[in-house]
Amino acid sequence: MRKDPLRVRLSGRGGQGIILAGTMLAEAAMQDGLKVVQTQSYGPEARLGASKSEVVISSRDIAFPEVLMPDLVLCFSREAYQKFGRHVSPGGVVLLEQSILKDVPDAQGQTLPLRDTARELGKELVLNVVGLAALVAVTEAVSRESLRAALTHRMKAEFLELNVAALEAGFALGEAVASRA
Amino acid sequence: MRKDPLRVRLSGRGGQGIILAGTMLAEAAMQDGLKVVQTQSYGPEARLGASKSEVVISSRDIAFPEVLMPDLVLCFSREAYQKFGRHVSPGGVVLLEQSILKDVPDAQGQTLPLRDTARELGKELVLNVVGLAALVAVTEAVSRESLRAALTHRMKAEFLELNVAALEAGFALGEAVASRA
Amino acid sequence: MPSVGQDLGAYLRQEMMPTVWCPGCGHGIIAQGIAAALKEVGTDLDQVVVVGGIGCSGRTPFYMNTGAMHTTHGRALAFATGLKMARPQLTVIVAMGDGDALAIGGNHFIHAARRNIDLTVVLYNNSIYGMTGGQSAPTTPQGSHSTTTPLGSIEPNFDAPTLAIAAGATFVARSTTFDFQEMPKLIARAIRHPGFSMVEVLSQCPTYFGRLNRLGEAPEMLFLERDQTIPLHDLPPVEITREVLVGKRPIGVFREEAMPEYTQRYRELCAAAGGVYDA
Amino acid sequence: MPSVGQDLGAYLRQEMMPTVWCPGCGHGIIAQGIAAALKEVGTDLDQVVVVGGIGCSGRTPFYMNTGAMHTTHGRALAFATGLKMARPQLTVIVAMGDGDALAIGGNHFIHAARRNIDLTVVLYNNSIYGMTGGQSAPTTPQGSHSTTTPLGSIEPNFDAPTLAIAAGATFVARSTTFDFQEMPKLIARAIRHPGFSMVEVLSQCPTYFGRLNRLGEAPEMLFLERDQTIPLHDLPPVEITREVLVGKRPIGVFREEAMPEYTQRYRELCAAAGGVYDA
Amino acid sequence: MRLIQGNEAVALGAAAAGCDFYAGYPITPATEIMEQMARILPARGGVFIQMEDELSAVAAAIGAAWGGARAMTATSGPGFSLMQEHIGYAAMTQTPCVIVDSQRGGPSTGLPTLPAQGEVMQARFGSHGDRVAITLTASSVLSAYEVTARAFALSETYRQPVIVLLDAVLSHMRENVDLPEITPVPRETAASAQDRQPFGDNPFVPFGEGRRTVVTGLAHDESGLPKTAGGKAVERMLRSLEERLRHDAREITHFQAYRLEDASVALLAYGITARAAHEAVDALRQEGVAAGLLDLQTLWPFPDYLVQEIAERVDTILVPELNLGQYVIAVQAAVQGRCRVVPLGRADGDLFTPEEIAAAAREVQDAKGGIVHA
Amino acid sequence: MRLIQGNEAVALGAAAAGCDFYAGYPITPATEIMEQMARILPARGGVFIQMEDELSAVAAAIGAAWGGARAMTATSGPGFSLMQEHIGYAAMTQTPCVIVDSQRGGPSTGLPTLPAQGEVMQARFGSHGDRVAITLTASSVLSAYEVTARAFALSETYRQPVIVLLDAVLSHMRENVDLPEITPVPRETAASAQDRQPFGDNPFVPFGEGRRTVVTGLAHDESGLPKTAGGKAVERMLRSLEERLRHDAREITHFQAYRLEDASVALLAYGITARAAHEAVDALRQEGVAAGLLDLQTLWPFPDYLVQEIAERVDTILVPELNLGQYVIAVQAAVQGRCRVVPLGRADGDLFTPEEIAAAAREVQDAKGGIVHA
Amino acid sequence: MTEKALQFTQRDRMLTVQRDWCKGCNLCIGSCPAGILSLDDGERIVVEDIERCIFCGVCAARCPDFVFTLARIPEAQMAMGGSQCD
Amino acid sequence: MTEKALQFTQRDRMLTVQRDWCKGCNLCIGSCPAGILSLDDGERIVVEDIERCIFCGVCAARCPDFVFTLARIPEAQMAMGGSQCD
Ligand SMILES: Cc1ncc(C[n+]2csc(CCOP(=O)(O)OP(=O)(O)O)c2C)c(N)n1
Ligand SMILES: Cc1ncc(C[n+]2csc(CCOP(=O)(O)OP(=O)(O)O)c2C)c(N)n1
Ligand code: SF4
Ligand code: SF4
Ligand code: SF4
Ligand code: SF4
Ligand code: SF4
Ligand code: SF4
Ligand SMILES: [Mg+2]
Ligand SMILES: [Mg+2]
Repeated sequence: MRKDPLRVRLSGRGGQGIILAGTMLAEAAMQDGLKVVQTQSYGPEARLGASKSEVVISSRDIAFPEVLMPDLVLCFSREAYQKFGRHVSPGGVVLLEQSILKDVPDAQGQTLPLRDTARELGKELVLNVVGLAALVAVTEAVSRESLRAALTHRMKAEFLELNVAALEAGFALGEAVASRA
Repeated sequence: MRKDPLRVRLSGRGGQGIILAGTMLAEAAMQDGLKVVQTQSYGPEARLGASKSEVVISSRDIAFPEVLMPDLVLCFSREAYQKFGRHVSPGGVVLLEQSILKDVPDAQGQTLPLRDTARELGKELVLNVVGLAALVAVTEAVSRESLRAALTHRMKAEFLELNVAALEAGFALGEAVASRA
Repeated sequence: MPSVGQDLGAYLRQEMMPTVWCPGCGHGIIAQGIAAALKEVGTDLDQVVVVGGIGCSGRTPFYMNTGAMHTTHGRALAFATGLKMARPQLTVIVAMGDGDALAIGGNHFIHAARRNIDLTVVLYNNSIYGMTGGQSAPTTPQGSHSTTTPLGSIEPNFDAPTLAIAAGATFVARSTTFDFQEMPKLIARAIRHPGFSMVEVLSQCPTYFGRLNRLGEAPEMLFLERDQTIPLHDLPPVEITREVLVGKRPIGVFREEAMPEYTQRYRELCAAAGGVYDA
Repeated sequence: MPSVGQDLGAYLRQEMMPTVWCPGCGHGIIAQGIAAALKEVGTDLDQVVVVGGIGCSGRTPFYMNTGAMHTTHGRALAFATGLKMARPQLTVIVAMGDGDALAIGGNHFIHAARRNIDLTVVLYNNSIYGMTGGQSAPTTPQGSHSTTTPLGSIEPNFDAPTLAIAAGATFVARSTTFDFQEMPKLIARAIRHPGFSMVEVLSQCPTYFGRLNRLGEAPEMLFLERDQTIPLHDLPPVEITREVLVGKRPIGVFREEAMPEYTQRYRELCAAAGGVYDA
Repeated sequence: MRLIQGNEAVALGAAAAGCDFYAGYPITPATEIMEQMARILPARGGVFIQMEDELSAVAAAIGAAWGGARAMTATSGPGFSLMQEHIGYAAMTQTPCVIVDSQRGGPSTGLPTLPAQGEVMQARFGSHGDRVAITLTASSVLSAYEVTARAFALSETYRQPVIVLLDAVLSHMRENVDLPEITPVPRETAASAQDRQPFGDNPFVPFGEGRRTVVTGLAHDESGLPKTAGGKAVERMLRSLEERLRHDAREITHFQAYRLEDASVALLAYGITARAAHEAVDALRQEGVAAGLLDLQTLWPFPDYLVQEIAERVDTILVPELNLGQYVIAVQAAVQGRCRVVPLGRADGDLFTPEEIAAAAREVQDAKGGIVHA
Repeated sequence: MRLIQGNEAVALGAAAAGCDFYAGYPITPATEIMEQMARILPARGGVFIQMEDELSAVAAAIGAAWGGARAMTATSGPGFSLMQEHIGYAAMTQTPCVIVDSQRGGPSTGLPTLPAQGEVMQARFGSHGDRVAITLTASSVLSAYEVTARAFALSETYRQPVIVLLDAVLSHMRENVDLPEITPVPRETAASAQDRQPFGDNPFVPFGEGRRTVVTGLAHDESGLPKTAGGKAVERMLRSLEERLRHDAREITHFQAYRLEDASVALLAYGITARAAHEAVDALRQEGVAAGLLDLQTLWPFPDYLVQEIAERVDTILVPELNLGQYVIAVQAAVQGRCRVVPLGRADGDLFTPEEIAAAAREVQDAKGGIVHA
Repeated sequence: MTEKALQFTQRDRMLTVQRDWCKGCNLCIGSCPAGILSLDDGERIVVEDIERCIFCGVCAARCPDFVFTLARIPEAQMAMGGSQCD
Repeated sequence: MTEKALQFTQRDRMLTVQRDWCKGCNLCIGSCPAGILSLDDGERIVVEDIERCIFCGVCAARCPDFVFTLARIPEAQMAMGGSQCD
């Protein structure tokens, strides 16, 4: 019951690895035999501000490359949620890093302890992989094998092990949510 | 019996003071109460090549500024004669520095010992003034008083005396030709 | 007044905070140094213009509570020259990146120095192009990594003070963002100097230069600055050769010389021509 | 072979004669010096390209019987850099005016020097812009007249060798058009030098600099060159300060140092990356 | 009555309009403007500075404008190309200044001493992004004087860079003229502009007059701050300027209409070419051809209203210009089929003679008829 | 099948076309092209060099071309402005080379990370004098690859600089693609060109291959020598190139026509905007509006023949573009009233959405009719 | 969204901390001679124990983000019984 | 219009004078040790008395306009009895 085209928006602060996450998602979709377009957007002031990476996944050619109304949204930071997380298509899924709730108590979406999970793994930098994996586990946007392959392809060898752990942790988090639903 | 508009072309080698001569002629015509346009042309290669200065003198507004078919032509050098001196309107006057004849025996026009006259005055540099004065004496393109005034206005004080002498020598040369004619 | 950490609130354009700079970027420390120098010099801020080029460093004018001119990449000194000539009573400070000042802007740099016009350049040298994401600069040390020198740079780097002196700058100094006590004082001295002055400040770019060359985070980079420099207390310029210093860059004042300043010379020219410049 | 006045016919592009230069212009003497240097070095002329900027000096390529590239004002070194990198076996000589090289082209000048790329700049320094009719140049001595400094220039001038050395040039020399024996030899030495070399040749522009400053005709100007210079036989660079020489400009070789050359370093980089540069 | 050169007229026109800052770099055929300014300005206490290149010349002029000067620079083709980045900066920062370009034969170094009109499109489209710059041109020494002064006035009114296009012939040509007195446009004082924003349709207040303006080429809004302002603000301000220019089109557009009332062939010419066209009209009329001339002094913003009005009335507009067909594109775009528009270009360094233009006009007249869409 | 970025596709397309020289200067959003080349070229023995600015980057590329390299550079708006003088030099000296400009929001520093199409006219008219430069654009990662390779081929065939226009979105966008093999265009050897002149319609022979060519930006003739050649020779060579380009227009012009056969409203779009226009066409068709799309890849020389043919068949051509109305001027000039031509510009750093374009098309459809000359 | 700056006073000195400008770079933390600075969970600076602060201003000099301001309270205000600074 | 260059030989040396490139600048004249150079009426160089020429080549080195060329005649050609140079 995946939408076709499926429009995904990942968002967070500059430096949180949003673009790499989008690239891995796109690459995984490609592995799944689909067409993909990944775009990104950051303002010049956005080093710490909100940035986003969008992926359109489809079985057919994709004309317009950007996502106007996403089906899946993943937010890592408050600013990102406020700027990019409030819109979602009917029936769409929004996953939020749970600390966003602290700043925006009325935030709409499923919250997950993504950052805490990343920290537990030893490096907050893997937040993007944890989140992406959780999103995939919840929505089955792409196959897990493809995502694993994409991660292996895009990640520098020295960071691979840690990131594979993050991937699995993210899958686990996502499964928990999925079973909750 | 001066033509209106009267189109004058002065030509010579770069460095022979053609443009200054054109400017003085134009200024004299202005003193005579007429409209003038003075233009000039030199190629980038023309430091020693041929250059020209053209003056259109008229009692009415002058539209096209260049001279297509001159009524009066003054040539100081062989190259200038070959490039600019061969065309003149019916009834027009061509004055040539006489040494041009040595290189171009079939040159058409009145020849005058302009350079020798200048040298006799002590500085070949005054060639332009000798020639211009001769042209004015022959053709009465402008009044002599106006030309004297223009010379005084345009010439640096230190060179004035010499140039006034050149002017008078030129007038004398020109008168000789005029009386010959 | 406490000697460090003075109240610079009035010198900063609060509504533009927080800055665009990355966490730990040295540029903010330099900007603070400029503010502190302005405070020390005591000029009326209405009569100060901070001119910036394009680059992370070039954003400095936005944070100064003075006139602010954010210009084009490399050309800040050309704008500043016109500005200063048109209104010589202004104090004009030019904040430029190393790429900005020495790559695309190298010509304006040497010509402003040659004229000895009373501008103060603060050169933010982080050894890399920060704003565009870590490409090599003419200051990138040979062998260093950047996104355009993935195998290490094969180009020798400029030494900004040497170049400035050769071009004619009359006040030339170098400091670091580590040196928070000296650096603002050098900038103040540069501002007071009547003539072209340049203070190069070695700055850390943890995001690119640090990361690509595995130099650690901002605090580690700050200590590297300390370890890789050596104070030269006003040694005469003749002694400044790279060899002498075995890999350490000297910091301090390389040249401070009283020479006729350009707007002053222009004033005299006008007087000679019968005009009154800047009455 | 006679030491002066050798047969340079094969080195000159006869069909372009006579030159555009004014009577007595020193530029022809420098061009002849380049031809003589090429003869001395003995390179195959098919493998030589003379690159010029825009200016009277920039016309030099037209008169050399080599590959000839007449580029844009100030940018000759940028074109030459690409040319040399693309085909490093070429001998590339860059003929530039003082305005061309040091005003609009100052940045390319310091950067080519910094890279230490194997190009030979012959800098035709006539202290003025000849081609455009006598405006001041960054080499115009302070106080001198030009059409844009009718009351005398108020700007200090660059010293080209000092600037070249500060930027990184590894062979730097100065000569004059008076010195018809040394000048071609210096150019030949510069061509042979593997790295960035610069020979500044003081040249006379009787038409503008001479006339506007009442220095007489070409022969007088040539003798002035002799009188206002002083040979420095290979003194170390440290000694070159204007003060020492009380108004006389030193001539000779200021720097000659073996340093890794840029195309060579690039060759090594390619090898490290697995590629073969210039096979 | 004085006999002066086109370039001299530009310098005098600038001085008359209050210009007190010139930064430049020599280049044929514009150099004499600079040489004149080097004499005029110091004697008035104004600033003359020779910069290291054209990039810095126009930058210095912009900087000087922010220092309160009425600033200008002048150049020719190669230098004009180098100035394009900063003309865009001046537009984005709403900086009044004047840029003169005396056109010579191109492309590249081309024909440095010969005339051309090869920069009429570059004046409009030479910078990256969408910048506007009012562009004027002149066809006589007197109009070079007046147009330069007008350029200063327009740059004050619209807070924009204004371009003046000359050519090698006009720059070096001498005519005898009586120069009219000109009163510089007054500037609002900082005090009177007190409560207004520094950008947008608000007065220009230089540095040093009590206001700490932020000037940037980044997207910004009327406050000047780039912080939150995105592209919407830029677009709004650009469109607002466009709107003002359109609204004021009839004042901004200067032109001479000659024998156009009953013309069937209109010559649309500008600058030096208009003079030959003028003579061509007389020659054609003598032969009975109903020719007329629109001699445009304001090239940009394109005077749509004027050209469209003429297009409604004539069969053909013939556009002689010293390039391979540039401004004619704008004419065709404006005319959109209302009449035939015929290009007549040359780019060999010579002027059109009156006869050449007349011959072309005769030819289009003979081939008269509606637009033939091949 | 690979997932690659637009900028990466440009680098790969260049490499596939035989590019062995890159000189550049970093600038967002073109920088990744340079960073890719810094990795690709040394490993192939090609040259990568970071120059001190954009003026020198394109100069080095031109110099390298004369050294026998297939050379390119890439930049964005501010750098593109700085390159204009030398693009003219490349044109005048008939030097094959490729210049990529990834457009970002302008004018001036503008919106450095956001897309625009503000240089479509500058690509044509940005240099002084009359220079021609074939200009291509791309709307997908695959076409960025192909178009870059084609740029190299065209630059060889016509011995001219070729410009490739991208934008910030396409430069940074990733798509999964299969990259086709490309065979570099062969070059004539010096030997085969032996008895031919070095310029004009003759083969390009670099230095060092036995011929001592004179290369100059001054007016020159086919021999290269500026001595006697005046403007006539320049004009002759420029016109001859124009003629060749016109003659070959159908090969040079690449485009995609989508549902144009029976369209009454044609969208004429290029680059990234064509993608939204494509979706807009589908949406409009669903509503019964007979819309179609001309997605142009070759912007210059302007494809008169193609646009005029369409203009004969439709009521309206709507030209959406990310600027305040630039290319539409060329369209209007070509159409000359054959149908209505309606501009649709935006310059705020956002893309047009399909719906925005569809809405504009609906509006023009409703206001259908002949050209209304107000 | 800007938090009000925190203000701490001690005799004639006042330390202002504009926490929402902090980017968590750690530069101040290692330099504080009292060792009283750290980052909170949101990577923002906290002054753990202001009592131990010696009001030396090193944190202000080190911070690239203008988070700290150390000011002297004018005597007049002191006399009025405390901080009126803003 | 180009005059054929003049050629003078002495033992193994040949002096070629391309008179039509001369611009009359006087630079060679004062430098000729033999004092045999002057300008004609048309401001072009003349070698007054070639007999006194010492074939030193200074004129060639001084001339900015490539008017003079001093060459050595290859021995082979000498043997054949004179100049075959061009
Ligand atoms: C003409 C032009 N070329 C290139 C750029 C892109 N650009 C912006 S900043 C920059 C370099 C920044 O490096 P640096 O000057 O060292 O400043 P930093 O960011 O390191 O402080 C470049 C290349 C530009 N804006 N304009
Ligand atoms: C971009 C540009 N600016 C200006 C010029 C005009 N110009 C041509 S040569 C020249 C200066 C020549 O002086 P210099 O380089 O000293 O050479 P010289 O003629 O003295 O040998 C100038 C300003 C130009 N051709 N291009
Ligand atoms: S990129 Fe580097 S220089 Fe720029 S703000 Fe970040 S740390 Fe500072
Ligand atoms: S103007 Fe001066 S530099 Fe140029 S050719 Fe004449 S003398 Fe030589
Ligand atoms: S003022 Fe000194 S002691 Fe107090 S927090 Fe700052 S650095 Fe620490
Ligand atoms: S130095 Fe400043 S930005 Fe960095 S952690 Fe400390 S308070 Fe925060
Ligand atoms: S070769 Fe020597 S002696 Fe003979 S003419 Fe020349 S300078 Fe005089
Ligand atoms: S030096 Fe040359 S140009 Fe000058 S007079 Fe002698 S021969 Fe003639
Ligand atoms: Mg930097
Ligand atoms: Mg010079």
